[in-house]
Amino acid sequence: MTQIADRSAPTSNTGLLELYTAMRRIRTFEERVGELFVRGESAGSMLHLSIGEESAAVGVSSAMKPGDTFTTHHRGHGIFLARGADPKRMMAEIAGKETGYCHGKGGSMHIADMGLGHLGANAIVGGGIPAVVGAALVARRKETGAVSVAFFGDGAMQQGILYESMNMAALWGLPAIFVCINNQWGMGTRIDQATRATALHERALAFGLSGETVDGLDVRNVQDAAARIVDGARAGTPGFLAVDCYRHFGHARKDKSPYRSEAEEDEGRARDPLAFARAALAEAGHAAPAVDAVDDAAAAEMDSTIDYAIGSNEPQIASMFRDVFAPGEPEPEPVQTRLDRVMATS
Amino acid sequence: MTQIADRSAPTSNTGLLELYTAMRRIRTFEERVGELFVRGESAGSMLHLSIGEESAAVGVSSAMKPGDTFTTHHRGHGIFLARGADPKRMMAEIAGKETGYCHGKGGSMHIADMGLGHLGANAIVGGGIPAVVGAALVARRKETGAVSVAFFGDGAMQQGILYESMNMAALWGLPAIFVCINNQWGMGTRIDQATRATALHERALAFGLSGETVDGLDVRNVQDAAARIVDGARAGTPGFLAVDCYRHFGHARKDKSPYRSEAEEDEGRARDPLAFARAALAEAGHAAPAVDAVDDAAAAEMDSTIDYAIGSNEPQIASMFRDVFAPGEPEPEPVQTRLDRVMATS
Amino acid sequence: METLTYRDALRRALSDAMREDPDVFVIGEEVGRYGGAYGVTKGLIDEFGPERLLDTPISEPGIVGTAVGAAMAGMRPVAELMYVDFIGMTMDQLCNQAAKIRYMFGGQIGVPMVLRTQGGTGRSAGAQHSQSLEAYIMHTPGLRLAMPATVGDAYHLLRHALRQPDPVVFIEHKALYAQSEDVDLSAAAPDWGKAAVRRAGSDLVIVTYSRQLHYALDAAETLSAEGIEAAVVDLRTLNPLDFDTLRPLVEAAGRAIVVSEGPMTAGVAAELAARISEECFDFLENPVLRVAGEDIPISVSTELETGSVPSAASIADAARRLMS
Amino acid sequence: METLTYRDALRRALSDAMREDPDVFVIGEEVGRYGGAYGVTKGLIDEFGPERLLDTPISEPGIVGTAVGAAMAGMRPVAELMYVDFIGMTMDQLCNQAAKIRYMFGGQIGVPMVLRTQGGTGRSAGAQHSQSLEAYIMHTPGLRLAMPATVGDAYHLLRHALRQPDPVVFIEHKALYAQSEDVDLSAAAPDWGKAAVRRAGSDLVIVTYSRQLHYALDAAETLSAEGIEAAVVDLRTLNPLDFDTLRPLVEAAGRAIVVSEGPMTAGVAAELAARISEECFDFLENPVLRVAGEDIPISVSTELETGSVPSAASIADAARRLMS
Ligand SMILES: Cc1ncc(C[n+]2csc(CCOP(=O)(O)OP(=O)(O)O)c2C)c(N)n1
Ligand SMILES: Cc1ncc(C[n+]2csc(CCOP(=O)(O)OP(=O)(O)O)c2C)c(N)n1
Ligand SMILES: [Mg+2]
Ligand SMILES: [Mg+2]
Repeated sequence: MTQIADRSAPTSNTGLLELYTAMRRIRTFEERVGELFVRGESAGSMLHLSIGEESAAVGVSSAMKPGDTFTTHHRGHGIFLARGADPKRMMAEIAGKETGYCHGKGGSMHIADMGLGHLGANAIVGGGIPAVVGAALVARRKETGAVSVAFFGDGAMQQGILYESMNMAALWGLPAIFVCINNQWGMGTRIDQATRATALHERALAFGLSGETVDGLDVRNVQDAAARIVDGARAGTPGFLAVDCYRHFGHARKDKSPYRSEAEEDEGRARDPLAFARAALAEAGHAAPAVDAVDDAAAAEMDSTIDYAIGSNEPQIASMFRDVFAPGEPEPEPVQTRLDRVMATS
Repeated sequence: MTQIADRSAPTSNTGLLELYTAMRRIRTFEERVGELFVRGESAGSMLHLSIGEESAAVGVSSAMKPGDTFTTHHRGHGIFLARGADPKRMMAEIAGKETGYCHGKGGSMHIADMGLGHLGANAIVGGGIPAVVGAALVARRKETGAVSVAFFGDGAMQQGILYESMNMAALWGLPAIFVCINNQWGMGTRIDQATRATALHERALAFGLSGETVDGLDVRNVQDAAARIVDGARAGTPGFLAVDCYRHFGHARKDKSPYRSEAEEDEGRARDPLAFARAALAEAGHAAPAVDAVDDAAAAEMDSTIDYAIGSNEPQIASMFRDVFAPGEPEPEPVQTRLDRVMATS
Repeated sequence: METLTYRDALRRALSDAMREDPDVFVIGEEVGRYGGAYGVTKGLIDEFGPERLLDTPISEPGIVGTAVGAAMAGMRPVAELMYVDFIGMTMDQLCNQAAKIRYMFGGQIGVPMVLRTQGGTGRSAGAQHSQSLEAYIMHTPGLRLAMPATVGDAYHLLRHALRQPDPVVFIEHKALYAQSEDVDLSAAAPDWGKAAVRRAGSDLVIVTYSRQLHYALDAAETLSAEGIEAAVVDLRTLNPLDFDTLRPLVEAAGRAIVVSEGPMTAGVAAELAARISEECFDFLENPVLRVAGEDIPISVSTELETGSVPSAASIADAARRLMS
Repeated sequence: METLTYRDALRRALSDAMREDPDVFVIGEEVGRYGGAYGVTKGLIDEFGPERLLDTPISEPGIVGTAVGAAMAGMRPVAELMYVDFIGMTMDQLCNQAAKIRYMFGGQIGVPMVLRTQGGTGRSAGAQHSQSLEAYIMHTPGLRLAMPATVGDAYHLLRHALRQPDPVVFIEHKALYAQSEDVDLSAAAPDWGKAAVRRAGSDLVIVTYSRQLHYALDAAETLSAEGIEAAVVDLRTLNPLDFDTLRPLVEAAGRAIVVSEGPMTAGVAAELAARISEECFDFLENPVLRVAGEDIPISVSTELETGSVPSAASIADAARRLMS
């Protein structure tokens, strides 16, 4: 867990400058991911950037403690960074390299780190949600005091497994939290094109959870709401939190969002949690240079992640058959080995 | 559709005596199904009787019209009868006979009849729910004016597919209706052991449907509520209706419900829609003999179904390979045919 | 020695494992108060309590997903799926999550869960409650698959499954629950992943598993009376698959029949026939014969149901053709 | 003659079918305004409108179930599953409902729906977006299965699928969308359920389908330069499976290789190898070789991804072993 401490992740008491710093690191990291793709160094093009959603990651994370666990979705870089991830190893994983968190087997959509409580990103919309019910069950059984948080998008609100999961969490009074990062869009589908019921937290209430919707423009709102929901969950009332924000860019790297009007995008991007925090910091008397220094530090840190990823090795082809099952257990037989034996014996 | 007319199924304007008659036919039929099992003539023991739930079947059916479609669950005999089924062919199907609705291939849990709009019973809890969204979509597209109704139990309220279905129905404003027959138990699990949120209709409201919970003790309540919900659906607002009732006997034929107290069962069985209707009929001045005549007629009719089922033939073994695909299409090759050819050529 | 049913042995395996390992718990529909739809967990709640026999709502995808999370978080869930026929709802959690997590995450964590379920024909339960779907699992990388045919294996394979570091799908056969045998559970457990030669015979080898083992043994008796000696191999686990035990027997006999209750096409019988045909090619006198379920749904009619899966008679018939 | 891509041909098949049959409609995620994740339905909404290109929420089980109901109620839904990898969520609706309804209900009604989806490797999309899961479908009674390898078949097989009285799972390959060919779509359509011999050759027969056809043809070219003449058969549909076209070729050559991108164990390659081994036993000089995907998840690393499925090189290599 020490990694979290080392990176002094924001807490419920953290001031705006630290929150801004955490958000900026995410924004800059995501920009570098885009660069990695443009340079043709990413493993594939299925890269989903969380630019515009930083307050959800940082705000909710601020209410979490070391030992808490979480699952994320296909747009989870920011959440993992907020929980203390090493951006170098993240970038390397996104490039499909040996030095990545999953040694190049997982990639952007399957990054995980048990040391930081990250039970895994997921490429299945809604796929990571029920795992937090299980993790919360274990936390209660072993009395660790931990909560488990599922992060997902508004699109996942239409996946049935969310309701099965919330219902079980409520039935058993588990320390589980369901966080919907409502960036208004699921690929090319606006939330009101996916459901008539856009007051998302009401669904959680109907299943017996506590629930709120919060505007993610001001990260401090998210910080406060998350504190309420997480405290409630630690006390045995699972909660749901919808964070309203905007997906500033396309769904994945190649998507130019032709299905959205420029006017909408301008308005949406104007609702920028970083710009808002910057303004608030200025108001609060923080000198611009101090804030610029934060940006520069983030830039320097994240620049290095690209060189690290590019400089890392591809996984060895021999690693392909490893980790299907635990070490020492019977492994799948490679097709070539089978053919060798078959032709040798005949 | 004529069958329905012939059997003069109750409508929204039907008086209590007809409603009672329809309920009595169901009760008596179910009692005969139990007898069929005891006599060892049923196909298997997975027989789920709807005794205690007759008002849900008859009340909701009274708001439906010829041409409306519906799906049911594993406890759907009563609903199908209320929609005009021929009890002889039902009993034959339950016995797995050639003369049954599905020629002995389906059985109690897979009975269906397109002529009566019955898109099928289902042995998968929740499995029949999304089909009504599709049927309602077609009804609207072809402007038939029909509604499609999914009948299911309280246990299915915890299946995610229900929420996906309700959400799509609401999003598209379809003439779809979701009817939960809340008999308080799902096998050995009482509703409050399956969820914290026992005000079931609130979930439908949270998804943008209209929704009500009605006490099934008085079939006239169900008749009125169903009329409201069905009319709303025909007008484009899908609805949900929970009918409170009690599962008078075990889950399936062999279950003696040891997990319920006698006191609870006595109380539950006392909430009997037939007894209630009988009392109400007396109050309304219907002479007992007239009502007894209804019971006798039902007994005579349903007695004959057992003889019919027992007297019918088993399906021919040759029919086994039929109907996997449409007539005239390439059929699966029987294992024996394959073996014959393989050994002939080698 | 004691006389136990297959059902009792499964229950014993669960209670012994739960006593030994406090992290083992059962989660599923009706597993607690009700004692399981087929009575396997009956009474366990009295000793272990409702937290370790966790009754769930009817939410199969959520149940399997919850087990995945609990396994990752350090416990050993035994998720019960009342019928293997319901697996279709859970295959994302089972095949995209449980089966792939260790691999996708570069080996940092495993998912030591057991999915206990039951399948097969025998109760006129119809098309959605009588299937044999083990081929889906055998085809999915990352999942182990055990299918006990005997009372002893009901116990030992489940104990083994509860010590595996990876997800195990454990499929019981509904027609075997009441079968009883004299067993000594204290005797050394046969190894996990090893097939058992249930009958010796030099004329042909019948390879099978689960309930079909008993039909194969009956067929072998009949054949013996006719002068045909069939060896009968019980695979016990389909992943790992123990081909080393199979190879010498088939090479010696030169003839093999593979028997599976599941549909023939692209099923377990196909894998076994393909494997034997490729590995024992030079030793085969005749083609490997597949005796399997028909490629049709199962009817509720008992006659059609019985007719759609292998029987002792159809196995013996295939053996006679092979020897003629 | 015109030059079309596989993607264009699929779009053409959909629009021609929709013009011809007012009951045909497309339902799925991003099929309308967005035009499909891989652009197959791009622009169709302009001609046919949002009711016939019905964008849905992200609710795969509900989408497939809705299609089942719509098909029963008299229309012809084309449900799109963005990736075949998501099928695990829908297998109850697909395999317990769609596949069994005609049978369970005694033949009174069919489910004429098409489930369009795409699979396979080639985009470094990782373990949950790169799978080849056709074996699940081939193993399930009641489902038809088409997997086009060419631009012509992308059109003709989809047109055929949209005329079938029973549910068809139609699996495209994500690596083929951009491939283009000169085709004359007005020419007579090849029959549904008939395999195509894409290359003649008397030394061995390579049996495959979908993208692997192209690797097999490349391998055949290489082999030809080495004096080995391989026939290459494209199965086109896995259900119905056209063994009659295969038999004489294998009997003549005496050698066969089966190629599938899906995992080897209990997969399509197993069925094909078992079938050839049993039906052509007396004609085989050598065992039927299975060249298939490894029994492992797919990595995001392009190198590991490519290494885990067959290639022209691995097919040629197997052929050389077979001939030596
Ligand atoms: C089960 C499943 N269905 C569909 C997809 C394809 N897909 C990937 S992301 C996405 C949109 C998700 O929207 P949302 O949940 O709002 O997350 P966001 O992309 O906005 O962060 C879709 C449809 C998928 N990966 N998994
Ligand atoms: C998907 C699925 N899960 C579990 C079962 C086993 N099962 C059959 S009926 C039943 C209880 C259903 O309860 P409810 O929905 O309330 O219907 P009721 O039996 O009370 O009419 C269960 C668990 C099943 N048939 N299908
Ligand atoms: Mg979104
Ligand atoms: Mg109930």
